[in-house]
Amino acid sequence: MTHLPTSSFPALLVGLPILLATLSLFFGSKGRAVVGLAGSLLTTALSLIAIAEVTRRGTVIHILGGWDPPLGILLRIDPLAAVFIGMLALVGVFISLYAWWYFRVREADTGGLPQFWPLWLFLWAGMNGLFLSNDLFNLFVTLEVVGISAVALAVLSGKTTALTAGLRYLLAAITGSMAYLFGVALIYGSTGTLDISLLGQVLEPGATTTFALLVITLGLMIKMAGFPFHFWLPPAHSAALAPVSALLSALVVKGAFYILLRLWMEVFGVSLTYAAGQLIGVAGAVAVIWGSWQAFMQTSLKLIVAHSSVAQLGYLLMVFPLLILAPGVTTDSADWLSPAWTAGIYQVISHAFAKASFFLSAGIIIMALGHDRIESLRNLVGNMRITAMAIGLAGVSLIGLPPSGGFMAKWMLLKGIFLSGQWWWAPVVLTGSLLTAGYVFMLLRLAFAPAREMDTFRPVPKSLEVVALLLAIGSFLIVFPADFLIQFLESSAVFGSGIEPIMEGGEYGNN
Amino acid sequence: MTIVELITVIFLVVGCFFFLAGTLGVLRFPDLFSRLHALTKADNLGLGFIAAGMALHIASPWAALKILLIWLFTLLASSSTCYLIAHFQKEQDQLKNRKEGE
Amino acid sequence: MDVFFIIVIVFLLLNIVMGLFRVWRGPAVADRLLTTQLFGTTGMAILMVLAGYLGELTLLNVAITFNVLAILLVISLVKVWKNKKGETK
Amino acid sequence: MSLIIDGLLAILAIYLALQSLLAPRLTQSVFLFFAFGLALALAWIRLAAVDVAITEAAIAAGFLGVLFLDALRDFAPRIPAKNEAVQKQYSKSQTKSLFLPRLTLWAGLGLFLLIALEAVWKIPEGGGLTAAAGTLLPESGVENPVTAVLLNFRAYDTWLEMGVILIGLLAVFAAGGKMAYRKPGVASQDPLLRQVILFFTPVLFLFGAFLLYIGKTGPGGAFQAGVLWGAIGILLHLGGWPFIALMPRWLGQLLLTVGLGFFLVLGFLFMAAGGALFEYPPAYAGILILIIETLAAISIAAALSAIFALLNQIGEEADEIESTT
Amino acid sequence: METYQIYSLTSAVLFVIGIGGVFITRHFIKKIIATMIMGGGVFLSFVSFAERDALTFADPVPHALVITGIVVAVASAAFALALARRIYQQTGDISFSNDK
Repeated sequence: MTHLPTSSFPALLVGLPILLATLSLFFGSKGRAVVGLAGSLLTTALSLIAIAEVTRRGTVIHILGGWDPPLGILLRIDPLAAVFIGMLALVGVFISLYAWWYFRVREADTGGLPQFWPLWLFLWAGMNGLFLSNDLFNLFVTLEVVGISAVALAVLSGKTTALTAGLRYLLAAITGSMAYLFGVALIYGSTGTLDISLLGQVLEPGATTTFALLVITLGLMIKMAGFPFHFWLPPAHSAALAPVSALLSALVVKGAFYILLRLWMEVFGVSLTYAAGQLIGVAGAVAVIWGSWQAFMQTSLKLIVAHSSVAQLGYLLMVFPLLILAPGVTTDSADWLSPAWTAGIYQVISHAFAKASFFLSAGIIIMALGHDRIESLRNLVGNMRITAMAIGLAGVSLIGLPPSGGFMAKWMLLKGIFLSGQWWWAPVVLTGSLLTAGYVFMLLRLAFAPAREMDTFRPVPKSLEVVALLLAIGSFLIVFPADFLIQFLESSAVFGSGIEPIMEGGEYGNN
Repeated sequence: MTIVELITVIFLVVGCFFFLAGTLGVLRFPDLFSRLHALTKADNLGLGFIAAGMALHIASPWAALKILLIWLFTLLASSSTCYLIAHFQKEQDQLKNRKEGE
Repeated sequence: MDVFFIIVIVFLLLNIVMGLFRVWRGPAVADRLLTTQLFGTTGMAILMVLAGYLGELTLLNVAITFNVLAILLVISLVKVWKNKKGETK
Repeated sequence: MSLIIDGLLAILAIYLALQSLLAPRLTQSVFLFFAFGLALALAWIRLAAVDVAITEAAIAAGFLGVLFLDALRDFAPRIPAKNEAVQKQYSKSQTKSLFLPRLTLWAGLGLFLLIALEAVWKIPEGGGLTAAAGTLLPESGVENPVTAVLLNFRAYDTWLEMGVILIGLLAVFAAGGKMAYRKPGVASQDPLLRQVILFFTPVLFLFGAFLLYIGKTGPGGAFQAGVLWGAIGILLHLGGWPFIALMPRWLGQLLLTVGLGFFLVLGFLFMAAGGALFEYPPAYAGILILIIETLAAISIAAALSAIFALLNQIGEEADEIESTT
Repeated sequence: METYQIYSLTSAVLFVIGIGGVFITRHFIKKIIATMIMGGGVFLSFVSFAERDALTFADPVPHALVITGIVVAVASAAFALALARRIYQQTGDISFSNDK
């Protein structure tokens, strides 16, 4: 990996947000907001320039301290990382803009919450570091940066529900990272390296590797709220302040998914079996059905959106069984790999846009009504046309109706499912979509229904509504550069790869 | 076995004896104050003997100085500990008695 | 000589194990704190013997660290639990 | 023969871990957990990890101990009196849980334990990075390999981790809500307590500085020194001189951020000069690492004492609420 | 049986005790202690492998990783304690109420 062109962008992408976060600590709450917003814009600009660099030069690396791995740490931006960084930057900058107005409006009752901006910049830097890192232990440190700042953001409001949900979230996060770290310890002990690219070459199958795979998957599943470890997500995401809910649900959980995807595809190929893929697929399928059903049963808007996150994350897990080939199938003959990867990437991006928009809209409604019980959404269209539109568009993207990014994701997933012959996942995808349609149309029906009792809608700044709407529109716009995006991703080594498990009785069985 | 080793062994055995005495005191004495007594006196003596034995064994002036420092700090810390805990417990007891008297 | 050191270390470790009984029994929080002091002193003795046994003089630094921080717990107990009912039952 | 020590330590550690979770009283749990920390510190020494042992001693015996003890006063004294209903419900629900789910749970844990044991038993010899670190050690500017890894080979991890400490402080602030933190303390009345605190302050400072300096050649370094210096802040806070709360705001912020900030700015400067982030010219590496370590220790100390002060404040508030009701 | 094996087996036991404790115990503080025990197990495994790979000195990389890890774990434990104490202060709850 060290022969690739070097660039300073990886270092800057982590360093700049942390520098700005540190700087912002010297100001009061107003100054922090200015530094925070400026920092968000700067980081976004930097991310986009870095992505442009990757499209021009291909994968770029940065060898920290000049020490080659395995002793040193290497940061790299390959097309896959670039796409995730781009998603983070685009969604992040909209959330920053929203937060800027949100805290200005609510300054009276929240005191401007001076902790928000430095923590958000730290979180951003941690996410960037996570996408860039090529080192197992460094991934643990970035996971902790992300985890602690995410929980701290989630409890900002100081309400009892937020604190309780936050503690549950924090304990789950610590447990998850410790489980992950145990796997890292075993891998380091058995190979003497922490670098992901080197591990892909030297890792041998055996009882130790299998157990390391088990605990690492367990830890990351806890962190990304995969079924059955989803218990912390709905309370934590629904009790947080609106901009925080948006960034937790749209961005933070994707970090753990990204690591899981990378490690399964690049490191643990030697230990994975067809059954492992099916098992995680079942977890995903249960999450889709359970999450959608729970969302359908809720009566407050934020809880609906939070449970919907559990379901949408389930779709991500359902990509894994497609990537692990049945015994006897080779990567070249498997033509469903590319659709499956596309489905995964599009699910990540479209969910980020749609869910951010959904949570921001929920925040607007809470601001206007003072609560978020859905029976008060009657005549939303009459009172807040833009927000109603944002909810509608984001909902359509979540269901997966054309021409949204969500449609692209679900359609590609179905294509992959049928091409691979694993037809048993198809009913799950369809049922999930139906249930999603159920709660989205329930919301829209209420929004169009005439007002029965007079709910007073307090005025809310138009800029907030516009930001939410722009994010919802974004979840449609991402479909247009699809060809370019897939072409770009295909220059990444990992995209479109599959795992050919070694059959029982071979090397694996004897160990 | 040289004479230095013999002295080391004797010091360590005596030190262990005092440690045992201290622990037994902590376990067997009836109330906090006498337990404090056992702990802070006997154990420090034991530590002193072991420190002396090891200083002889290591036989380097720098290490001997460090060991001496450790022992002196421990003496200081545990005598303050003894006082502070005893004082604390007395206040607690008084508080409890007052509450029960009410 | 090495065997003798090992015996001493094992003896001191068993001392700690015996001290655990007091942590279990209490009854007051001060009693339990007392045993952490006991562990601290015994631990320091073990460290000294290990330093001689392994010939690793840097272990004395570990002992000093224990030493200077042991007082911290006591002071925090005394200051923090002041005017508290404490655990008596 | 020396395996007896290891076996005894291992059994002790496992016993303490189990008991600290199973003990019926919270105070028992917490103090058994302190003892667990001591057992671990001895285990580090048996495994020739003196750097780790100093860190564990400083953290477990010092900082975490104080934090847990401070937290205990919230929970321990009032549980029987105030929350009898909760307690009853608590014990009831414990007995109510069914036999079968419990059996599956324990069987699952047992199975998990077995495969974990198999995994560590059968672990292949990876060889580690000892040789690689050994060859590059002369270029790192320090002689202690652990310091070389922490501050040079893997400086990025260390830098991010200082970020984590700062985030931890911000997080405790966030959890604390809008509390009045800047209360002037009341200096302690007890003469002996004052003397003890005044005596141990310079001792802690000097020993911290010693560990910081010795970290170049032997076990010690920024973290150990940072925790020891942080203990000064905690001692002074407990003695009624909360100097962190009393110092001007900008100075406190400077102390908190100087380690992280300087580390990064220096890295950026050398990156602008054409190297990579955190790449130091070997000739100056030694002195640069010492400066970075000093500033890092200051920041860690400031962050740890501020975390303690904030947590202590939460307890004080709880006391006030209790005394008014 | 080598020295490192005793400790690496211990580390696995501690890890399992910790992970079980997080799910089984109820009291907030005990859950926090359980996560710290889990961490202790993980760090013990790192250091035991470092001892196995020793040449003239033990493998310094795991030692450095463990020092980093300990500090990270302490930062999260401090935060968890702050949350637990605030919850108790506001509601009087010592455990998650809907745990079954």
